[in-house]
Amino acid sequence: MNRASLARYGALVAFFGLGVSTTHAAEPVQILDPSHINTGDTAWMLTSTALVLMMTGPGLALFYGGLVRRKNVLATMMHCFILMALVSVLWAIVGYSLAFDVGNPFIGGFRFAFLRNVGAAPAEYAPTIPHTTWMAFQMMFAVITPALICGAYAERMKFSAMLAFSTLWLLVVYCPLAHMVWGKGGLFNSSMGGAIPAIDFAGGTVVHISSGVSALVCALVLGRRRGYRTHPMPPHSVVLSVIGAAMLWVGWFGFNAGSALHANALASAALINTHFAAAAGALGWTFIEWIKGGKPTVLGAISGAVAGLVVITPASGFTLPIWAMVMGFTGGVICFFAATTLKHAAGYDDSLDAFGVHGVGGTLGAILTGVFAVAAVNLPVGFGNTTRLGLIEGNTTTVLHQLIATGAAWAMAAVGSVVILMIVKPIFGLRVDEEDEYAGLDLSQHGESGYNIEDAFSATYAGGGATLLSGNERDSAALVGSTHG
Amino acid sequence: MNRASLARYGALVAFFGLGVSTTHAAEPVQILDPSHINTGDTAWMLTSTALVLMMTGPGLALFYGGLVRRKNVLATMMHCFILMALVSVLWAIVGYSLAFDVGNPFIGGFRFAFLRNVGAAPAEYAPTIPHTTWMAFQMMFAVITPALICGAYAERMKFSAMLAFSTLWLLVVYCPLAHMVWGKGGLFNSSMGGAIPAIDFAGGTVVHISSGVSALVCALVLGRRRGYRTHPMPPHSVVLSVIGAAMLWVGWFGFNAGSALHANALASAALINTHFAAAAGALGWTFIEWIKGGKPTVLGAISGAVAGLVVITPASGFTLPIWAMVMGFTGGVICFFAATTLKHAAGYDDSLDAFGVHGVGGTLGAILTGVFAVAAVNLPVGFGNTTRLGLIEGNTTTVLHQLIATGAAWAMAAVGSVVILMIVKPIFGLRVDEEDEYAGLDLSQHGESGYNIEDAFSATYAGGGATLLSGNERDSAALVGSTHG
Amino acid sequence: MNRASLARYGALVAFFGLGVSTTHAAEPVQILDPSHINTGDTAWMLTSTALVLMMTGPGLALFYGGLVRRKNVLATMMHCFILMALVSVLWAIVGYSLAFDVGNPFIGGFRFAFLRNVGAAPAEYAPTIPHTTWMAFQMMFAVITPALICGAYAERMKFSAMLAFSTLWLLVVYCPLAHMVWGKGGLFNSSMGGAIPAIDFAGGTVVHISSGVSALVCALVLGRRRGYRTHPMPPHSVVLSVIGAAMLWVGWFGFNAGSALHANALASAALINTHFAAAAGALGWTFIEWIKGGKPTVLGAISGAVAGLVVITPASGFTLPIWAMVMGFTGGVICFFAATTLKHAAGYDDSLDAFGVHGVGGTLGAILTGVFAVAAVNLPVGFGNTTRLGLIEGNTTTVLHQLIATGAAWAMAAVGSVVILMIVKPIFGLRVDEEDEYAGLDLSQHGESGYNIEDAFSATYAGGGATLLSGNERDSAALVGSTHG
Amino acid sequence: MQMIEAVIKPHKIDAVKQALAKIGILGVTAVECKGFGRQMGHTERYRGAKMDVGFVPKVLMKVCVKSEEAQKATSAIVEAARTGEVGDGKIFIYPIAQVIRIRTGETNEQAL
Amino acid sequence: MQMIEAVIKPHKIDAVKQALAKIGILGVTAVECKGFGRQMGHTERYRGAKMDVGFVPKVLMKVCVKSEEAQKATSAIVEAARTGEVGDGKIFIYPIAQVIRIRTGETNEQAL
Amino acid sequence: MQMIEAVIKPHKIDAVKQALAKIGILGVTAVECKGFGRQMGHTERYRGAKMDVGFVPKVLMKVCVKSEEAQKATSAIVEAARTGEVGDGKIFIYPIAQVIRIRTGETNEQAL
Ligand SMILES: Nc1ncnc2c1ncn2[C@@H]1O[C@H](COP(=O)(O)OP(=O)(O)O)[C@@H](O)[C@H]1O
Ligand SMILES: Nc1ncnc2c1ncn2[C@@H]1O[C@H](COP(=O)(O)OP(=O)(O)O)[C@@H](O)[C@H]1O
Ligand SMILES: Nc1ncnc2c1ncn2[C@@H]1O[C@H](COP(=O)(O)OP(=O)(O)O)[C@@H](O)[C@H]1O
Repeated sequence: MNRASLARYGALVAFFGLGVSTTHAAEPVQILDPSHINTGDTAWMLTSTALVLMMTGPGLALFYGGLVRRKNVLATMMHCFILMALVSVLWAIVGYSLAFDVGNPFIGGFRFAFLRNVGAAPAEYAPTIPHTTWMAFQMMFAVITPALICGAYAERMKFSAMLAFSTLWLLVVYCPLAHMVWGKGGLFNSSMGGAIPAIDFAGGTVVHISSGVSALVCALVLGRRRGYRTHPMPPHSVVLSVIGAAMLWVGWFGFNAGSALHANALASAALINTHFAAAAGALGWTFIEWIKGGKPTVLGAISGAVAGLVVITPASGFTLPIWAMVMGFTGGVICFFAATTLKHAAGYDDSLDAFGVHGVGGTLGAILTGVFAVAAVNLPVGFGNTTRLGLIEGNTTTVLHQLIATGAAWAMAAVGSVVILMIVKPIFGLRVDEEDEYAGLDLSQHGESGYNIEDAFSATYAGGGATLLSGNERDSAALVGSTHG
Repeated sequence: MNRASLARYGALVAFFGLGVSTTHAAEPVQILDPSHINTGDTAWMLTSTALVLMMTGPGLALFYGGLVRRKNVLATMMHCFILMALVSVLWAIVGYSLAFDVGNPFIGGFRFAFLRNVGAAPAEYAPTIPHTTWMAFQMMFAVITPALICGAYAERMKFSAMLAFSTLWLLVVYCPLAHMVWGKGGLFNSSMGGAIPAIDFAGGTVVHISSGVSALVCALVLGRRRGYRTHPMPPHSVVLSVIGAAMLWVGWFGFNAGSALHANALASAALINTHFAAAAGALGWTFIEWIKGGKPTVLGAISGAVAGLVVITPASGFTLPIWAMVMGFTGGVICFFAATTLKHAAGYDDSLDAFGVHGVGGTLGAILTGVFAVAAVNLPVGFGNTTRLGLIEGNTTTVLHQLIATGAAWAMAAVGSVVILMIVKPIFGLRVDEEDEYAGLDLSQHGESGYNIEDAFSATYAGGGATLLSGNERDSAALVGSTHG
Repeated sequence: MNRASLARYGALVAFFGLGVSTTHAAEPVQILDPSHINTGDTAWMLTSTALVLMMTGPGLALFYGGLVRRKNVLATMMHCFILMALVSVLWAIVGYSLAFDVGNPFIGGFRFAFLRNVGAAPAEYAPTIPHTTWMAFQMMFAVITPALICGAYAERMKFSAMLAFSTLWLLVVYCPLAHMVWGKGGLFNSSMGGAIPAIDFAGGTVVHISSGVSALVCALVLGRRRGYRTHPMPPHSVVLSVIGAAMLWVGWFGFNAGSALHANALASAALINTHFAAAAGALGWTFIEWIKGGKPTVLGAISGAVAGLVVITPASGFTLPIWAMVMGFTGGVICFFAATTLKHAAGYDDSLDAFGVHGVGGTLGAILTGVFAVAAVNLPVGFGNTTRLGLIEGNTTTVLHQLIATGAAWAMAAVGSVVILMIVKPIFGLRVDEEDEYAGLDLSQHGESGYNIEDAFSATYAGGGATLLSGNERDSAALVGSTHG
Repeated sequence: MQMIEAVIKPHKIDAVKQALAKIGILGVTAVECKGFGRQMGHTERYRGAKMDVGFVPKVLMKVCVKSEEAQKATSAIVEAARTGEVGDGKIFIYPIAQVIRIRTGETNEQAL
Repeated sequence: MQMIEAVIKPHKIDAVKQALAKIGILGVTAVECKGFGRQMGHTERYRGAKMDVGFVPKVLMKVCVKSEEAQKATSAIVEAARTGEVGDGKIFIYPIAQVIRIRTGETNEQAL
Repeated sequence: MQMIEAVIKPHKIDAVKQALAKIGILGVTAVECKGFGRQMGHTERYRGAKMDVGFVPKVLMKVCVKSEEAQKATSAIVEAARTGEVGDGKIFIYPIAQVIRIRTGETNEQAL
């Protein structure tokens, strides 16, 4: 790394710190000839799009839903589900454009707003598939990222506040970050003219650091759940979480291998790296828990698999299976400590360990990607003509860039989330009130119960205590009294 | 629309009304050269086939299973599961042939019975994939359609009657309707010589109107569940329904985008329309419920997503994302009223709102497809050389044709279902008797319980009240007494 | 079959019996030019890989998890989940090489150990997809096979013993068997130089016989669960099992149609055969149960579908839909008797009928494959130039070879499992002790409960009986007393 | 005061509650339970293994009343819970030494 | 008449029921409950958070008998429910003022 | 001896248990139940169908004590379980004829 490049970083970092927008005028995103569309690539990308959607719903909805207490299961699943709806609409209106139109190094423009110019013809991001496919694939990433955050504010945030927070967060944190890392001309874009080329194959910084760090901020700003550390809050159904984790694992093949944008050997490499990292992560967490705590837990195994998946995400298309296993195993072990020792020592209440797994795992992954990237696997244009990409190949620049990108993602997520919460709080209020928290969000926010299975003959039994008032009969709002008896 | 065409419609409608079969001799379905098979298209269609199967099981099985009372959960899931088996076999024997062989405008012939002539070589329906793939893809549609109806007769229909009804319904309602809309030479076929070309990309009339209207008929003919409107019948597990709805959403990508029959830009367009309509539908229902009833429910959000999916189905490959959102949102709002106000006002017991969502949503979708179809997206051969397809483009014929097709689907589904139920009733009886309904269908029809989780130590505990009598020990049928205590 | 070939079999069988390794030097596995990679085939195989992973988790985890008692649900799901991790790592280290490198007819060599030489360039096994994709696809088979066995030892095996058993079993039973049937130069390989060409399209011998027979051995060696046949042990949630079975059905499309290794008409044929066999299996079991036992059960329908899937597996790419239905139906009926009459008569406790379904169904399938194979569908090179493949076409050799291969698989699985259990027992002990079995494996092996839903207000309620001791507070191991009260 | 414990069929709980309300008794505590008696259970069958479930779901309702109201309350329950079929259940009446309302500390008849 | 309330280990319910049947007592009402006493609970651990569950699952069996049968019934229960380990449970005997069979209206000993 | 039956709010169970422990009472049996009284239930809504759930979750705690300890125990429970809001619950005190410890056969005060 020579002096000139050092100077360049300095300038850009200052730039970034000041929030001054660059005046660099990049070429607009090229729209290519539809004849380049390849059916195999398109088939794989449509499938991957479906797989990534499946990660949020039902995958994450189950994973998170099982971890909360019974009285909050629906509200937690609702977070995931409503974001599938809300984020998609926002993405169509302006999100995609802000992320992937050319603008400045920090944010895109409005050329693709309302999906104008997003049609059958491929964009240069993905030359062999329809532009709409690329847009849809990216949309699913935008959907899952804010959904990951809800692990931190679960069991206490108001539904209205959650909607407002997610809306602003998508536009203010996610879209700029996605633009910086993946957008043409984005600051860290490693193949389309980024000033500080960093590598993030499938979203280590964009998805995991951003959501994980924002989760930490949410946990700190909202404060602990009532009864945290004095009352136990066991997962109401680890069974649901196991199902969810397995679906996340499967769906992650779309997430990572789909990020190759082709049905080719790179996709295949990303798939096996993803799989081996998940496997090693599960073994890592189980192993460390077994030797530390006495028992290998099922929740540990699934948490470790997710940690391994998080860690490998940025590296999945840049490294070899053996390193993927090392990264996954490390991720399982480190995230174990983050979700247990670190959280308990620091005292914040990250309900479902969104920071412990995604924040810590994402950060670890971003840095280790700089260590274990292998030029022979995949060398982005931005790194020029070299045979060395990761630290293990003797390239120190990549790690440095990874650290800068990581720092930028931390800063944006942290600052952005604090500001958004400050805006949302006076308008909607962030937390439900005490009674509603005791009664559970299912009842207080949504007027529903997750399960009505008290009795094998629940309907007749419930009949004893309930009266049906449907249609336009009296509105018995008065009857809705205290429910946290 | 000129006078000639008016006369033509009149004639055909009369024709149809009289049930007189046309003598029009169409060319047989062409079998093409296997060398046209494209691996990418085939990959996507195999995947889509799997996705559509996943919609019925586990998707719909979960969605419906969660909505019933605990004592009927297995019976409801069984409806979906056994139809996966039963319909598939019927499809192989004669169903596929009746739907897709050339016959008259109302029903196909027997050339493909027992899957003769259904092999590796593509049929002209889908020239780039094996004929077997096309047949299998269509089979999954035939599976899910009768399964949708079970939402109306859930919690009270006899298992034997349900099997008989579904068998006849498939042959008498579904196959003719599929033939009329999609079969070569079918009355409404818009690309292969239909006299009244109507458009239905993925099954608005064939799947949703047919099942929804039949559901209404079933609800009316079977009558209400005992205790309806005097005892509350809350869903026993909205959690299961959320999982199911998310799987339906994902699976619908196969349903709609698969209906493009290629891994191309049209498939991609159908996929994003599908997704945006689901998103807008979820927001629509949640929104109207929030402002009308006080709380945005989770069941509302998932119902809205399904409503949006239903509405967009016929239009998914014919319109633009912006209209897809409009259609989805409208669907969410209208189906909300159908499932709440309309149902309660009319007083029928459509247990799981199969009519409210699929009947109403399907009808709405079929009509709106005529409004929002865009020639530039997809112009079926049957519409000739025009630049205007939907009403918004100034074409009134399409809407008219949609209305005719919708009316025909309503008529066939309604009349067909009534007749079938009249046939089944004297032979099997339609409803379980009172005791069995109180005890629940799980016990009375299948001799099982959905959950045996009363106690963390259920086995030992149950031991107190149960004795194992396996193998050839005494058959204690005598012990099987009243269970609805 | 002439005398020479008879002699050859005799020699080879002797050979095998003695365990003497052949000195036959086969050509190494060819690595082909990457330019042969086809995107459509790759897309389908990546998708299939995901589908087969989904079979183990969440599919099998749900299917088995629902069948055990509530106190063992997590432990049972954990068996599946941890094998997804453990087997994958073993596969990378040496498993893949032992199965698919050329070695002798009984086991492969080490050329692919640590995934050396497993890269982007296709191997001759699958010339149009990356070598890594083929390796990954095969890995998912290696994952699910030992997971199937856990149906036999569920609810009583120690977690440590289960890990040790599975590790050894993979290396000592699975890898050699996979090599013999599918590895280049393997004894039974029908397209790459096997001495006794047998056919097994997707794993009838390799997956189902091997796991099913090993399951029987485990059931016999471990002995019955405490209380078996005196206390009832109803499935704690058939609901979970239905979800799992449906996911298995869908995933099996990847398993069988993926085994075509191309997105072509053969894949499509395998897919429809798979589907029809599952459908017929479900009908078969339900039917026989209805006429024998009085009620068509839901557990019966899903068990029958799985039985049908098992039976068709080896034949899926070799037969016609009509025979697939016959095979599936037969499988449903025979496995019904195996899981009920046979098991109860013999008295062994195969908890979840891993032998009854996979062992019996796999054996039936392997033999029937020799009966119903059709040369026109798929003729492996090893059968030379003939127009007759199965017994129905008049070829007796194929059935004979199938019987030999079946016998070999039985022998290897049985002997291998016994030996492994004998090794594991003194080191780890096979069964948990009595108290732990009563308390359930979830608590005793993993320190967790599957459900914490006793009360709608579980957290506050549980607060009454639980105290949170997190972080570095006192380690109250002393408090962990008897739990089987 | 007396405690009336009625073991009834689950679907009768609504009727019983309303019958009590009609005679001015508004406090009830209900517990799910399983009963074993003359009424038969049912059989379930999983993969051919028959399981006779002898215990039948019941609800145990506890109603504390002034001694002089016990007779009236009992009659109301009997009438509301009766179907005439085996398994209608039983009523057990216990003497009660003292009743306290936790919120106010009131005792005995004031506490009801 | 007396009401025998026995708090027992859940897996003993079958044995107790049979022991009662042997001496001619066929009516039982059982409730799931949680007990706290000398017997220890267990520890669960979720992501490192240890949770000590002090309450132990028990079953509460209620058997109403004629006063003269109480002794016999109690002995039968004790014998069937005993394992000798801590946590075997307790038996509480209450006086009962009246018993009614809902189906027939029969009272007291006729109602059992 | 007397049996104290306290119907309390579920989240008070811990406090009550500790209050009893403080005065040396360590044995408790708890049952989940549903209460109906002055405290209102809540409304749920599924696809527009409103359902008023009148029963409120409660816990029934049973504590058997020597007669002379009943007053002290009752006070401890009242104090620990009181929130001052409607629905705090009630305490019912029953006379007990006999107590037996199943494990040892000890009776009455020895059995507690
Ligand atoms: N001696 C008893 N002690 C406690 N509970 C009893 C007794 N006898 C019956 N019961 C309860 O009453 C219920 C109904 O009794 P059962 O004999 O089935 O019918 P019936 O009330 O018509 O005589 C039983 O399920 C059981 O819960
Ligand atoms: N004073 C009491 N009041 C009510 N229930 C009690 C009392 N003491 C014990 N129990 C119940 O008896 C069960 C067994 O008591 P425990 O002290 O664990 O063992 P043991 O019966 O061997 O003395 C407890 O779990 C609890 O349910
Ligand atoms: N007469 C009664 N018999 C039995 N249980 C009662 C009676 N009255 C009240 N309860 C129980 O006490 C609980 C609290 O009573 P409630 O009237 O709601 O409030 P409060 O205790 O403040 O008067 C009820 O939910 C019910 O479980």
